[in-house]
Amino acid sequence: MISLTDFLIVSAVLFCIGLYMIVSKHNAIQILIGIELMLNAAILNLVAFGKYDRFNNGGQMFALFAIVLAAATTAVALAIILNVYKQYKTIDPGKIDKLKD
Amino acid sequence: MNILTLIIFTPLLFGFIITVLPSAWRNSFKYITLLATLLQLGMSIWIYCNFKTGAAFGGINHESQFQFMQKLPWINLDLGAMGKMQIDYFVGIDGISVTLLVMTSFVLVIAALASWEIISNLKGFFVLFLILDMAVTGVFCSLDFFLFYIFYELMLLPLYFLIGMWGGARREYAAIKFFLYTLFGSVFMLLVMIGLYLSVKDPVTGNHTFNMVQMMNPANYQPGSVFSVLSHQTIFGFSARAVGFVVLFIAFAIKVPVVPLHTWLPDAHVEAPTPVSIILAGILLKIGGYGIIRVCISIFPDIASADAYWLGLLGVISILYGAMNALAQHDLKRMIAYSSVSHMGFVLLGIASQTAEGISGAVMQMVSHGFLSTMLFFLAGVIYNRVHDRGITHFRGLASIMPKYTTFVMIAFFASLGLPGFSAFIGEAFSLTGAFKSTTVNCLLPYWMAVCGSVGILLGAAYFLWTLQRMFFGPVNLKGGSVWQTALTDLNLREKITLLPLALMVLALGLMPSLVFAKINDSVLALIQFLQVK
Amino acid sequence: MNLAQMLFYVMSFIALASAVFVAATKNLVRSIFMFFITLFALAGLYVLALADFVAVTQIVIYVGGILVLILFAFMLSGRETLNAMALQQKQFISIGKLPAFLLAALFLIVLLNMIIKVDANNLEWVKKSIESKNDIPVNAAMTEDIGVGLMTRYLLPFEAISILLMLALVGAAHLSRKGRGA
Amino acid sequence: MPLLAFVINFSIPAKWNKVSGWASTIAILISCVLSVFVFAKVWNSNHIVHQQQLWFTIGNTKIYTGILLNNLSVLMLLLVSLIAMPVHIYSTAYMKGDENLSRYFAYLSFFCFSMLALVVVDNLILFYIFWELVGFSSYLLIGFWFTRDKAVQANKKAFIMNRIGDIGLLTAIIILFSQYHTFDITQLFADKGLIAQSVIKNGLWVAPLGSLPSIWQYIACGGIFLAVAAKSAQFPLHTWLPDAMEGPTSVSALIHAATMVAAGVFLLGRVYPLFNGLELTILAIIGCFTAFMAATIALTQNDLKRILAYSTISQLGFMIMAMGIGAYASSLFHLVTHAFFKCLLFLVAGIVIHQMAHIKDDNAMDIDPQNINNMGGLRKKLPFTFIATVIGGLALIGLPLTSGYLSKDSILIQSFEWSEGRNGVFKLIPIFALLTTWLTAFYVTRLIVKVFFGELRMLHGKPDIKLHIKDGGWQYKLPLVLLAIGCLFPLFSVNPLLYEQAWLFKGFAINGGLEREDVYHTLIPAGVNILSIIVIYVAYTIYVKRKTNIFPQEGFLYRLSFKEWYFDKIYNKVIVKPVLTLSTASFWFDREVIDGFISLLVKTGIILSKLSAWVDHHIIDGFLNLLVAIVEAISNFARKFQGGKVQYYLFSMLVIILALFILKIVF
Repeated sequence: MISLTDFLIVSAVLFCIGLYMIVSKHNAIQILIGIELMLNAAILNLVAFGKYDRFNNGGQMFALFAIVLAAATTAVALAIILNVYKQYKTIDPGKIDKLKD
Repeated sequence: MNILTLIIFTPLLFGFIITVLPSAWRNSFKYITLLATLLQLGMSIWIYCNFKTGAAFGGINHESQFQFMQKLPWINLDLGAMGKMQIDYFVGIDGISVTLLVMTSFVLVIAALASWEIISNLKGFFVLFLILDMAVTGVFCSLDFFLFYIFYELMLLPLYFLIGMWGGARREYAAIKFFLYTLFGSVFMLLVMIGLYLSVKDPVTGNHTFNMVQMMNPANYQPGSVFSVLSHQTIFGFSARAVGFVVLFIAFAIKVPVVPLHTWLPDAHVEAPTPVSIILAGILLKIGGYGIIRVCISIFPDIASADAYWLGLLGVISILYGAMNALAQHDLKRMIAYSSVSHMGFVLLGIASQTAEGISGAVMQMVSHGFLSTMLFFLAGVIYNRVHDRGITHFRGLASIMPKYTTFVMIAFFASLGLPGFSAFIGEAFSLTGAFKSTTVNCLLPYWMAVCGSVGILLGAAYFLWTLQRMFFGPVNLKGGSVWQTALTDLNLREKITLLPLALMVLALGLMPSLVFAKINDSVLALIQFLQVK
Repeated sequence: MNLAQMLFYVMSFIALASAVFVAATKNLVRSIFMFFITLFALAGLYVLALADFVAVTQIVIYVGGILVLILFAFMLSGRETLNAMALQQKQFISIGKLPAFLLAALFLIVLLNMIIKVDANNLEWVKKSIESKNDIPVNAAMTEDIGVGLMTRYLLPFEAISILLMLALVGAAHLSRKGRGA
Repeated sequence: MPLLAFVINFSIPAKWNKVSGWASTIAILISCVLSVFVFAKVWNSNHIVHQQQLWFTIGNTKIYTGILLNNLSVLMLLLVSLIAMPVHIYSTAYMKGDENLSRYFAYLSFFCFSMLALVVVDNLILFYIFWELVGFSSYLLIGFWFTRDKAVQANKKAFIMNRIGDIGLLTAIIILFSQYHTFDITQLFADKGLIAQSVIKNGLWVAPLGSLPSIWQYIACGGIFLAVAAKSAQFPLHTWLPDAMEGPTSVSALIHAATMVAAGVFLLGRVYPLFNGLELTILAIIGCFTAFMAATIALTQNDLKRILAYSTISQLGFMIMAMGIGAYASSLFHLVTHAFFKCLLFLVAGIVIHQMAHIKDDNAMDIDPQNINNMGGLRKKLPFTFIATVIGGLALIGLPLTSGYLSKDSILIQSFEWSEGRNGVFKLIPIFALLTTWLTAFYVTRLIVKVFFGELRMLHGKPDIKLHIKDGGWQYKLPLVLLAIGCLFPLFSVNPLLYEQAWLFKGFAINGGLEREDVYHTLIPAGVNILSIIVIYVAYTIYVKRKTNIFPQEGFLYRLSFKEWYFDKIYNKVIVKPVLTLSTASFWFDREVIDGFISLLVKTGIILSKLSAWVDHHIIDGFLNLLVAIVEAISNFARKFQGGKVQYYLFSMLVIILALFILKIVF
């Protein structure tokens, strides 16, 4: 049987990879991918724990919701990124600093 | 209406008048300023004449012995369990203040006359000038530490703008340097001030007080408070009173300035416009010296005697180091600025000696240097106005072109290098005498300090004479050629009117030092007595 | 070691390796495609966690929806955008990224530390659910349960999320509309 | 009454803004008359005038200002005004045509004022004030022609050297003040004054009011010596005096020959009780050395005024030496006589130079009017000047019938007496002094011969130049006559051969010295004079090269004519050459080593000051700038978090979360 810990470890690694991408990348799309990775890590945790909730099926339900939400955010985020690009000719969030003093 | 209050706030009134006048009348501003300063001078002379002398008017640590006092409750907050907060509007003068007050108002008149050359943004300049005027006068009169501090801080801001907006090429750098230096000092002063406030209680009302005179009395300290004489509190392992003294001393030493806290001075002096240089050199430096006498050693007499050796050492270093640096300068104003460092070293040395001769000499030197540096900077300003250059090596043989100017320069230079008959000699000689005597009287300073100090006089002769030789004597040879030759006209009437009273003052003080000594003597004696009692 | 475990390790290896590749590669297009693989492998892991419906949804929405959306957005947005977006000259670990890397590594350490400390297999409620047969048996068909659950117990979140989805749809459409403003 | 006189004395010369030079001349005349009056009143009357009034109070010390008249000060007073008067008269002619005439007289009057005040003041602070004012006015006068570079350099040098002395004096005064708590000269130096009551005991300098380590007594004496050396141009600090000759010649006559340089000796006279035996011996040695050195240097100089300057130094050395050996009275006596004859010589030199300059201007020649090699034969052109020069020169040599004889021989005699009681090295002092006298004779003769005898050497180069030179008007002649009278014996003593009879001497010699004690008193004058005459003759022959001239001792010389030639050769080889070398060497030493040392000091000072400026700029300022930079870096670092970069926000947020986690785990 696959133990719960194994899932958690995999999801932790995935989470950290996503985190790394978010912090380090200079490309908004890659940052978005990083966010997705982190979401997926979370979903994996939900699913893994959901195994022990047969009657309410909470884990799986929320996994589904999270997937749907991810889809929605991605769509909006992409639209924003495209707009930003039109405006600033870059998608490096570090360079969009018009509000800076 | 108290005369001191009047003298402090007259400039503010005139400043207000200038503020409300339309800019179209800008040509009248300088006359208004001049009028204000003259009025002030008149009042200070009145004070001087009516100032009573005698052992009963020593001042220093007896509140009743101050003259022209005014004491009004100013901020009185009832803090409930914390007691009452008591800040007074408390002004008054003793012998040491009165001479400096007269000197200050005199110098301010000169500075106002020197402001003729300012051409841009007259309104701002004169308003700031008058605010500054008020602040410096206030510093010399206030006896409440809080009031003192307010005036002290109030000087900085106008000065910062005056240097920063009307100054020379590197004015911003100079202004910010000046500002940071002095602010650094005063921030610490604030801490000590609050510490003192919390330690001292007014014996009459039982409140904490900022009254400086009461701070001098050890009996007024609350037992167990930070700065109490008896409780030997410590801060970071040092005695709290020593820390307080050192911090206050640093604050004033920056003003004086004492090596190694002096580097703001050459920059600020060089970059400032002439009237501001005059105020800086003539008055600001004296505030440092005055503060050391009035605040540092009066409130912490025990520490002052313990650390006198170091004060004296700093004084000697300032004398020699300033003179050495002056010798190496190529810029006239910078040379004068370093000579100020050197001359103010005598003040410190005299104060450190804690003898009657030394402190009298120090006060004399302050007064004399007030006049002399005013004169020197005014003279440097004259030449800078003409050709916008101050390089010593860029001029040669000026005596042939500008004989009257040269005469005044020679008077100023020789007076500064301590030629007898001029005031600086009296100041320097008695500072040194005091320093020398201190070994036999109270064993504070070793003999060699006085001897080293006298070497400073020799160096003083060297750099002034060298400058004189290079700039004024010899065949005419100017860097700017014939353009300069036509530009370098001799003194005009206004300049002569300005310089003549200064030269006369310097001479008068040299011939009749009793003008100063008679007024300060009782205070000095009271101070010495107070210091010896501890 | 049985087959399930073997599969688990293979799948998780694929998922992690491809995720690392996603993070490391310079080429944006490649990283997107690798992300594709990661998502597939994750779907496999969901299956192993006895959540077959979630796995299917994952494939349908993520792989079919999100990724395609990204790719479309990426490819539809003109040549220069493409070039600019694809431009990735940074190395995987450069000095500039060192703080990020350190941060991620520390996070990983912290998380692993937590996981080991918690010892998920022996949690109180997990044990209880095993005792009370609340855990999902290997051969259970969960799709039906989920459907019923959505319509009964989770109706409110379900509706809320559908409204949210619609809002997102409208918003995205508005944002990416060409023409005035934008 | 004397007080009133001095008020007038002080005020009148201060009229220095008057344009006319006559105003100051009249002023000095009045002060001259007044001082004669005062002199007559005070001299030897055992009546010491001491009046004072409160000047100012400092602490508990009251400082008085006042005057003190005793024999010493009235003598100096008389001397100064007597010398100043002819010089003033002379100056009106000499400086005629200079555009800054009024400035010149202003300075000159200012000098007279400070000098007169210097000799009468009664406390050390005032003394110091006027001491320095004297130096200052001399500075002004040396640099009178301020467009000349050399003059300006010379006056700077003079002032700075004097300043070194001043500092010595100031230190000494301060030491005395802290020891005795008074500046009053009478209280300090009177017969039963404070100095007399203090002794050095067990390494302590015990005085009635306290004690200091004895080292400070030495330092005080050292300081006073430094002051004396600077003012009176003694050995280590003498180099300014020759350079000071850049000033107008009349100024040199007044200041650098007669009065100011004598101030040093005067100071010694005032503070004489302070010195103890050892210090006096040192004084004597230095004085003797200076005298000898300066005399040897004077032998080879070609510049007229420099010769006189070195001879002044040499004579001052004599005075200091006399002070050192205890011949207090002789020293002051010599001071007075020297003032007269040296002033006379300078004025003569002024005339000669003036005339030479005339020749130069008339003929547009490129020569140095002060170089004696260009002169010669002026005896016929300037007969009056010649006579005056001879009188002055003889007085300087110290031949009988002149005043110089009286004073110089008294010094020599006393020096021999002094060395009698001692042994070894001390014997050298009178011998060197004797030698110096002969050297003096030599160079004076050389000077006179070169200037006045023979023919005008300029003519060799250009035979056709015009010569319109003459003695000059009465403004020139009157001072010369006055001073020449002062050089002769009757003014000082009835008996031209015995110094003991001089009334001046009696005024000072309180203890002994009046009896003709031993053989020295007859032997020395005779020996010295005979040898001097021989030296004069030798010198004369060297420079005139046996041109037949009327000379008083011709008969005596004629008998030795054969030997004379022989002498000449030996003299040249054995004495002149080594002496020349020696003098060149000592001149070199003077130039290179002493001047070099001083310029090295100056250089070191400049380097030091540059260094400190550098330190100031880089290290202290640098430290400040470093502080600023650190603050700036910190604030920039902080600013980055608000830089509008989303990822930084995120990053820092995550870092903080991580930190919380870690904290949670660890604790």
